[in-house]
Amino acid sequence: MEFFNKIFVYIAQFIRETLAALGFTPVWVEMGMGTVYLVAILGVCTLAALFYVLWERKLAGYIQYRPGPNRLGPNGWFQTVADAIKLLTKEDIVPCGADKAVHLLAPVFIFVPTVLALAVVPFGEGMAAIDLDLGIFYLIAVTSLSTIPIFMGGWGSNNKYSLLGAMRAVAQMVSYEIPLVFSLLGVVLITGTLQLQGIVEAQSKVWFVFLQPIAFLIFIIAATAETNRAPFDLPEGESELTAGIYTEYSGMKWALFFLAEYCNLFIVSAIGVTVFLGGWQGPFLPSWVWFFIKTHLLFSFFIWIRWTFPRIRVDQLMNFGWKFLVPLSLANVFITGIGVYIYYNGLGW
Amino acid sequence: MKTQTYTLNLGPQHPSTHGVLRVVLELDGETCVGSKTHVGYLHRGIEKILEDRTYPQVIPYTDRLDYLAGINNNLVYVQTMEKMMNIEIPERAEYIRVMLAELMRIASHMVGIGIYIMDLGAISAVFYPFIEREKILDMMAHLSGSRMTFNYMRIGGLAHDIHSDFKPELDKFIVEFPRFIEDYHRLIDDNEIFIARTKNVGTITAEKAKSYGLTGPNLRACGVKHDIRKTNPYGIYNRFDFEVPVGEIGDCYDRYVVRMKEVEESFKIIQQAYKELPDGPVMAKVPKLIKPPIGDVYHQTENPKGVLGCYVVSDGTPKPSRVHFRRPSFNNISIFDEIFIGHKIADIIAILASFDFVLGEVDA
Amino acid sequence: MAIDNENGYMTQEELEEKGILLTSLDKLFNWARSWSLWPFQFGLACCAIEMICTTQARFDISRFGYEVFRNSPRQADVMIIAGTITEKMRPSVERLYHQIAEPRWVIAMGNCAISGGPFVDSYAVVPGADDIVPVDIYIPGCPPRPEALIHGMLQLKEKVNSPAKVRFKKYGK
Amino acid sequence: MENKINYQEMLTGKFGDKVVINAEKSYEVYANADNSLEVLEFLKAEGLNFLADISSADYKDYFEVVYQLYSFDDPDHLIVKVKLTHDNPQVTSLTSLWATADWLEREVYDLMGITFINHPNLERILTWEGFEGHPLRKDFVSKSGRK
Repeated sequence: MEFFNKIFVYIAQFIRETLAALGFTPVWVEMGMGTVYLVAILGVCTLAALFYVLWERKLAGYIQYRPGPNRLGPNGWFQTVADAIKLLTKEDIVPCGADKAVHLLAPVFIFVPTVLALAVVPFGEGMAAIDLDLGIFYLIAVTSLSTIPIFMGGWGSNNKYSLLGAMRAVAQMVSYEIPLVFSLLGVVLITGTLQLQGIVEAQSKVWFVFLQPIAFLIFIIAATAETNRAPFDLPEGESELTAGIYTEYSGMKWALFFLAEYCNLFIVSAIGVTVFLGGWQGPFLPSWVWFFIKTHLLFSFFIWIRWTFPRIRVDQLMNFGWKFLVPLSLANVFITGIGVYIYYNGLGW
Repeated sequence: MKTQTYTLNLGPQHPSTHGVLRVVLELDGETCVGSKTHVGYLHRGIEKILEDRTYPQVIPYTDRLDYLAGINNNLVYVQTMEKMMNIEIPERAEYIRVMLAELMRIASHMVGIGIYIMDLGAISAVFYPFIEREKILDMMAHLSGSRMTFNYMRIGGLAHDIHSDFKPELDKFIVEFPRFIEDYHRLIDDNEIFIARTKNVGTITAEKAKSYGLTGPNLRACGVKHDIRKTNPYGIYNRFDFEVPVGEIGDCYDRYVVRMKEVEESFKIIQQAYKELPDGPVMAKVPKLIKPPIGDVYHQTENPKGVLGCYVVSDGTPKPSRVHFRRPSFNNISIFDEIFIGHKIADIIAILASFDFVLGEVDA
Repeated sequence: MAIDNENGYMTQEELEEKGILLTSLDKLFNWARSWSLWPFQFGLACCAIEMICTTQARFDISRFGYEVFRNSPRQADVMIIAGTITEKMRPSVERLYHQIAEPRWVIAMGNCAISGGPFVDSYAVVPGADDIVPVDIYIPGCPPRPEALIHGMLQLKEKVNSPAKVRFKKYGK
Repeated sequence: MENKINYQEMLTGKFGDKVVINAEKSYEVYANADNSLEVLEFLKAEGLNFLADISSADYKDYFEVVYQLYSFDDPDHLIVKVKLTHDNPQVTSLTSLWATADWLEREVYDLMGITFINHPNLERILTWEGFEGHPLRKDFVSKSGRK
């Protein structure tokens, strides 16, 4: 049991020892380990994206009374493989009048925050590539970077739909960053640490979703907005802006945007699980299995939301963010602060 | 700060223009400050073609006007011709016509509502009405051989009597349909986002609606109780008991509500007609070669989209000299340029979707 | 195996027979493309409604993985011309076709897109999509049933998957 | 289908012989190109407030513009026809009375080539830019692209 729980930790240890035994200096060992982690993270993120693209199609099909992809491979599970290969071989179109460099760099940059964020996510007990002391702070800082490539993509395409989508994306992602951060702050107040492993361990008795239900709700809403998913999919807004920021992207560049969207959603689900749903903690099964089960359920919940709700309008989005979510999340932090103070100091009489 | 407006071309290929409508928007940020609607991208010149067809050959072309409700379009043309030639049609044919017309009204509204909600972003909501529509199309396909372009009515009656399968299928539909309506109301009516997106959006006053010649659910949503089935009953519509639902302020939400209620009223009519369905022939005695007297006739019926009129000029030959259709969608969408102004792009999509127009009918 | 070309190179077919990697990769690409034909959401008239029906619960084209209707031509593979092309629409259709990224295919759905259908003698109708764009698959019907569209998509899959099968006789095998 | 109000009598009372009555059909009157606007304005005030349709027909030696008037409240119906010569098909626009006349008149202009005086924006609506002729005229030769 303990072995399975820590199997990946042991593998990492084994590689580290092998590298050291081969006579590399510690610096090179660290570099080697970094490469190993990077490959692992890229693997996780690509696999997760490929899996979840199909899972979304299947789950959407289930919601819509139909089977979803089921012909290619066992029950259709190779469908996204075919899609990915096809996208690789599609013609790459750069519209005339586009800012070529920006247009090219946007889909490359969109993956940077994704990979950076996954570096600190604790996939299991002791299973984070880097366990930073400022884990949550780092996560917030890194994920907010993804606004920039999206705006680059919209700006560089020389298309009005793209530009409109990009404008909406920036407004939306910047506004919803704030409630997102505040919703996480409540948890940080309780645990007194920014370290993700610490937060998970603090939930061994009770998950923070029960201590911070409002924060969890705010987190879910803000996270949906951050990842540009329905009902907050205004930047893409299929029925309004044809394909929004992605209108002029074809082939692999578009595929990168698409994969990044799913990776981001995966990260957001992972953060939600880590901070509110007890992370990798759970009985009987190895810790990383628990982590993936919980993330999967949260991800499925996001899919469920997406295929149920209509899209909201841009001014309603801003109103809701600034006039409702921000005050609510502030109040939540305030009340949590008082609660924590009372818990540690008593009422003073 | 000095700002500039810009032009956004919505269509002819755009997911929310339901075909090939083109709207050129002048935008200030996201807000519309000017708009010009261009139609004609599906102008097939039907009216000219019809001058070169015999009278019965016109019927299949009417199917292709409002292709979501082919039967209703058949109906207006055959009734115009019957009016012109003074043909009394058998009772049974009348009842079957009413039943089919109301079934198609439901089918058409199912598409209208489903696509409306889908354009607001709730993609799954289009799937449930389409399931109900499929049931109706199945019945119609068994009856006429086609899913959308039926060519089932004839001048003087129907092509043939209903089929033995039709009754069990209709029985099944009558049992299953109310449940769908209930479910759909639960799914959409109280949805916060839906209400926020549609309430007070695209409001049209009754005066303006009348001036623009709006008809059908779009007019009734503005609070005008106008339904040709009640005001100028054609066929045997005066025998049925049904309400004309009206909205309050004529916004997008009212248009949804009116359509949903209308579906229920149609369902009531179908049940009544089905109960009273008499036996007998379905075709009156009509000469083999249809040669109406010289003259012209205008007739109009209540289509799912609004008032569909048909104007036929006969010069005494077997071919019509002129066939003209008053296409409700054409009149309905002429109001767009005025009501778009001041709305956001997302609202414009909502308004477009809530009008439930069909380009085949707009452009003819 | 004899090399019978005058310039001494093996032909594509000969290479294929020997299982050279390049052609295997080609096969992989064709396989992927054939299973991932994303249609372009572009409806013209009546047939467009049947095209929508094809994606709906009853007929469900998503079983084959073709339900990803893209609104932007850049991301689509198949242009389903569903309906009558009018003279007013002709430039747009042409332009949209050219906006689709290669490789791209065209399905002419319905009689209007094949030949002009019932409107062929009109002054405003283009008599068939092949006047404007090269068409790969023709689906007759007015409008064709959704099953017919699915069948057409599967025929296109065959065509993409095995180019040798559909090659004209006079151009070799 | 009889009208509740006898509009024909009402019109002869108001306009005299400037309005021609169709004796066979109680719901049909003929107006002139010069007074059609006044006739229709009068009828609108009298309760026929629904301009259902503007259509036109080519009778080879003359054109007819046909206005279908209904009421939103009761079943009354009146057809107002205006005969126009082939050389100079011109009639006053109704855009000042009904907003719907805008598009309906544009359609008639586009397909039949009848000019509407005082129309704010009389341009082709259904056919495309550069189209020549008016297809619904009997002398229009329909050129199809059929091979």
